[in-house]
Amino acid sequence: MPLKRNVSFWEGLKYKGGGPMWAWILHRLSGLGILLFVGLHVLAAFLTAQFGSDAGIAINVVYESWAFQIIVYFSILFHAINGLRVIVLDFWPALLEYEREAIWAEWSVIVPIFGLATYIIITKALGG
Amino acid sequence: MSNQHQYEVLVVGAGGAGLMAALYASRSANTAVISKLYPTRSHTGTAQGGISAAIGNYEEDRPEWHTYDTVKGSDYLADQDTVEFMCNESPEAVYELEHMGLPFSRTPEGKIAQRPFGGHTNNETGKPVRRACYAADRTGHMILQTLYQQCIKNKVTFYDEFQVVDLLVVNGKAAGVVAIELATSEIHVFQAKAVIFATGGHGRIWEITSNAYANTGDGIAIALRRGIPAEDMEFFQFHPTGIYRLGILITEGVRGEGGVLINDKGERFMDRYAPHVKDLASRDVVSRAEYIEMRDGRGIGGKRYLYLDARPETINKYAAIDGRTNPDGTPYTITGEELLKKLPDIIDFCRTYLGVDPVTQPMPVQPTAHYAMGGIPTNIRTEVVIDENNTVMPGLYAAGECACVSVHGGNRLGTNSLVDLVVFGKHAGINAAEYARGADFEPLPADAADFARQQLDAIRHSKGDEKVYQIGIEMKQVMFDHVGVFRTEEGMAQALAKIRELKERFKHIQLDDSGTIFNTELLSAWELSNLLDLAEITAASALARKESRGAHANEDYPKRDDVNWLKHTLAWLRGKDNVELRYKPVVITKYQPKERVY
Amino acid sequence: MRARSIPKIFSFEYIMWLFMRISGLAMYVFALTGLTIALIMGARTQMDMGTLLRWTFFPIGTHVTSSDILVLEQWINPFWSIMQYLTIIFATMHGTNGLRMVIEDYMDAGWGVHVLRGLLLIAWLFMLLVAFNLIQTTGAV
Amino acid sequence: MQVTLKVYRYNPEKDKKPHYDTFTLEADPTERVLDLMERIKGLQDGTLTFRRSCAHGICGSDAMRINGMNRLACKTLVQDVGKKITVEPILGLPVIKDMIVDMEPFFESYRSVMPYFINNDPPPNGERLQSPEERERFDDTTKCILCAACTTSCPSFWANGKYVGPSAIVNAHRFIFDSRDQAAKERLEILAGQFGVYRCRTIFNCTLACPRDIQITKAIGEVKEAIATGKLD
Repeated sequence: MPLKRNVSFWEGLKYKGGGPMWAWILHRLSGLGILLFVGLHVLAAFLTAQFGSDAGIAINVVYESWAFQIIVYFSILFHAINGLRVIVLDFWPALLEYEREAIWAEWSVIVPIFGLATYIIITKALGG
Repeated sequence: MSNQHQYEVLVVGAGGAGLMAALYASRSANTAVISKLYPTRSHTGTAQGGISAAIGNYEEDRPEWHTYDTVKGSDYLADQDTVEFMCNESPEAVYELEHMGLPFSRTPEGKIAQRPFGGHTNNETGKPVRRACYAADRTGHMILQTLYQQCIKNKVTFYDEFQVVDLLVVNGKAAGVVAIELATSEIHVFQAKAVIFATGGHGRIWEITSNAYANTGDGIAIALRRGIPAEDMEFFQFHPTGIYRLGILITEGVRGEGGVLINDKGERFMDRYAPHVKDLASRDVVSRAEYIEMRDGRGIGGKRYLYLDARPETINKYAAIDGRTNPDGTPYTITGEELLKKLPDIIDFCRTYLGVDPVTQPMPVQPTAHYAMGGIPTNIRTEVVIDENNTVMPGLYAAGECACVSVHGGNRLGTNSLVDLVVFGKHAGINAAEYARGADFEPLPADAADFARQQLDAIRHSKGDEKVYQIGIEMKQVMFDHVGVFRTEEGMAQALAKIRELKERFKHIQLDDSGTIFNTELLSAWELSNLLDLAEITAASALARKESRGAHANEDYPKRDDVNWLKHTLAWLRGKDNVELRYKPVVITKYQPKERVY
Repeated sequence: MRARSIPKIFSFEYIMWLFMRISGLAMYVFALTGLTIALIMGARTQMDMGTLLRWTFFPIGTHVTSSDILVLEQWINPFWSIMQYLTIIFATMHGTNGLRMVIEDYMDAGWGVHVLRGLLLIAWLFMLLVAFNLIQTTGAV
Repeated sequence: MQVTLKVYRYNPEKDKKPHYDTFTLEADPTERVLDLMERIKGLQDGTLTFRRSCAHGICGSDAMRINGMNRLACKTLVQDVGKKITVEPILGLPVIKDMIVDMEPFFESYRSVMPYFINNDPPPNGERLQSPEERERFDDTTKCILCAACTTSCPSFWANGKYVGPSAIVNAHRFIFDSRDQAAKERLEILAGQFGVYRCRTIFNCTLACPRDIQITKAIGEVKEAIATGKLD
């Protein structure tokens, strides 16, 4: 009997696909993360506003924490910049030959912006 | 039983010839293709330079010139009626391929592009002519893919990864084949009205070879075991430009584009051996020249290789010396970029395997075993003939490298292998289907699969301390050393004795794998038994031929001898250590043998 | 060279693919507009990242008030109202469709896909209702 | 130099689960990984099973994962991958034995995109004309050898075997952009469907894996562009 064709999550992760593959994984994770974050947030706010539930307040405590802000901020920033790369390459397929360069360009935009933001968030958290 | 199949026409082998045959046969007969590889893995795919057709897209060219060049290239051993047929058919065949979608490279006018190749000349001026229709340097790849695509389009039935191990002959007619399914080791019996063998070559007999692992001459060996002779097996082409040590082919197209062979002294030595066409002489001539250079100590650094120099500056320098011109009369020049476009795969091979960039560095090359001129004897209708009187075995056809319709004689001209497989593959398909229309199935005996099963069981149950791999290596070495580019009586006798010793040792092999699922070790062993049989036939046929002709360069008889040896060898395998040799005349129509000068 | 062309093909997959890209670009427009105006309106002196994000992406009343600046009247106009509705529509569609793509990657054709799409449609509509309700009740529009 | 080769092993007649065997052998840095495997099969363990034929990257038999990445064993030199080499079968196709996977699903996808020339006009006496530029348009995708290295490197294909995969798209591209072909519309309609090009997330693994250096992601992008614009040039 041949083995089943299934590729496990870990086996897939171990594949050496390089930068673009990791960008895709991060894009999915950040996208799903944002969806979850926004979904819960809206739901909690709704419950608070309509029924005076405590859920909204409880969730807001987590959301206000500086560590969580860093994660959310990274997710949004990465998803946005990586999404822009995908859009540009999809609309101009001729540029796909420079996929590897595009990944480098992407990170060179993300790193300084995210670095600055993290610096601000952390100094603010420590100072305030 | 599910392991019994019936088709009107069976094609064994799915390379160029097999797929071409299948395409044509399936138009009017119930046809199946049996192949030990997925069709697109076939060795046709590695052909590089081009397929010749005198369509003259750049300059005047005629099928008669192609015919004469082929006959001359064959050292007058080719049957001239078949050569003429092939060369006349080739333009139509090439157009047909184009109509099937084959993506040929193009001339500025949008026609099929052509390039010069070894031995292709304008018969009036003696100058090289552009006759090889090409698709960059992957013409064979395109042919194989195109034919496979068309087979899919026409819903041809395929049995992929089925190894045919026996031919069934009933009442003197071909009645089917026996095959083993690689995935399960089950034996399948295929009944058929007509069988077409298109099983390819057997270059794996030699150590340095351009041939695939799969090229083990299965079809010829199967036929031999069923009492069918093999024709002209002593003629095996050594291609002058194989990558040093690996044997991977560097197309003659490189020299067609202007590349030259250089020895240790930096000389272009081919002008001493072939003053007119120089590096574009036919392959046997160039391979021998290389051997002489290396023997006389002019190999690079004294080693057994030479340089193939295709740097633009070298090409342009020698093109100027030769006075080579473009079709419009301007001097011929080439840039690195153009080279990259015309020979992308070659450049990739050199970068991958040698770390050499052909645009800036010369490529180390040596002769490499390349193509079997000999094979299963057939007539012009591709029907297999079984004796020197050309008696046909009804229902059995052969085409492509495994067949010897003898269009290549003593030495094949570059690009003619593709012409051969397209033209004769097509006609094998047409003729077999036509035969099947008027024929009945021969009843198969109950024990049809027994002979095949015996052969495999003998290998499976063999006990001893011999390794298949080791026997293979020893065979390849002795054949390369003694039945190679240059041969001596003593060496050939030695090789023959060694092969017989190896055949004896083969009876004591021991396999590790006793399984049934993809037992590739079992099949490799069976393939080696084929190679050993063919090596024996080759060495025996060569030892008997007391002359030098085409690819058979016998140092003890360095001259061609048309009085005694202008004839085809037929070799039968009769029991142990017994090769029976008989001869049949060469068909000569228009061109009387004369001295061959390039 | 003679130009070859065929009629355009509008398959569900193509439309969703195009939508993901267009909505992605739309989010850039909304976010950058929101961010710019938020900075003009005082965020530059109130550089709290969380606040900035809230302002950028969804400038509704509660978000604005939680930033300690009482500039509520500036936000009460139809422009912000339209921004809010468009943002919520694009964002939830982009997100829901993203989720659909991720799940469908692992699904075959058949009724399962339709059930999933139905469920996601319901979830999306629910999210829209909730968000609209929030805008209505807390948006101070 | 001495090389260790860690090999994925699975023999359905003996093993319940796959495992790894390690072989040690002397090798030259310029040898192919395939040469090493041949030598192991010939001298150390005859049960080691893999496909191979031409041994120089044209036939496409020996695609496998070498050190975690799809490559052809015959186009990977020891010096490219170092002294410790791991070979495993390609992902996403059922493993039959050792390196041998069931290729049928792969060829089924290939066949599903009409990978053959279609032109119903009666052909001229000679060739159909095509300018060098028109020929160049689809040159890249004519190089495909159907080795499956691209398709089996694609996470979308791992997730769902019904996705036609990069290789099938490449082979459709070869005809869609052939100026002589007439069935671009039919092919594009197939590729615009649920298991067509929109499963491509431009992950780029295919392009990195292609032993023929085909710009696969670009080819897929061009197919998407053709669907969107209807232009085939």
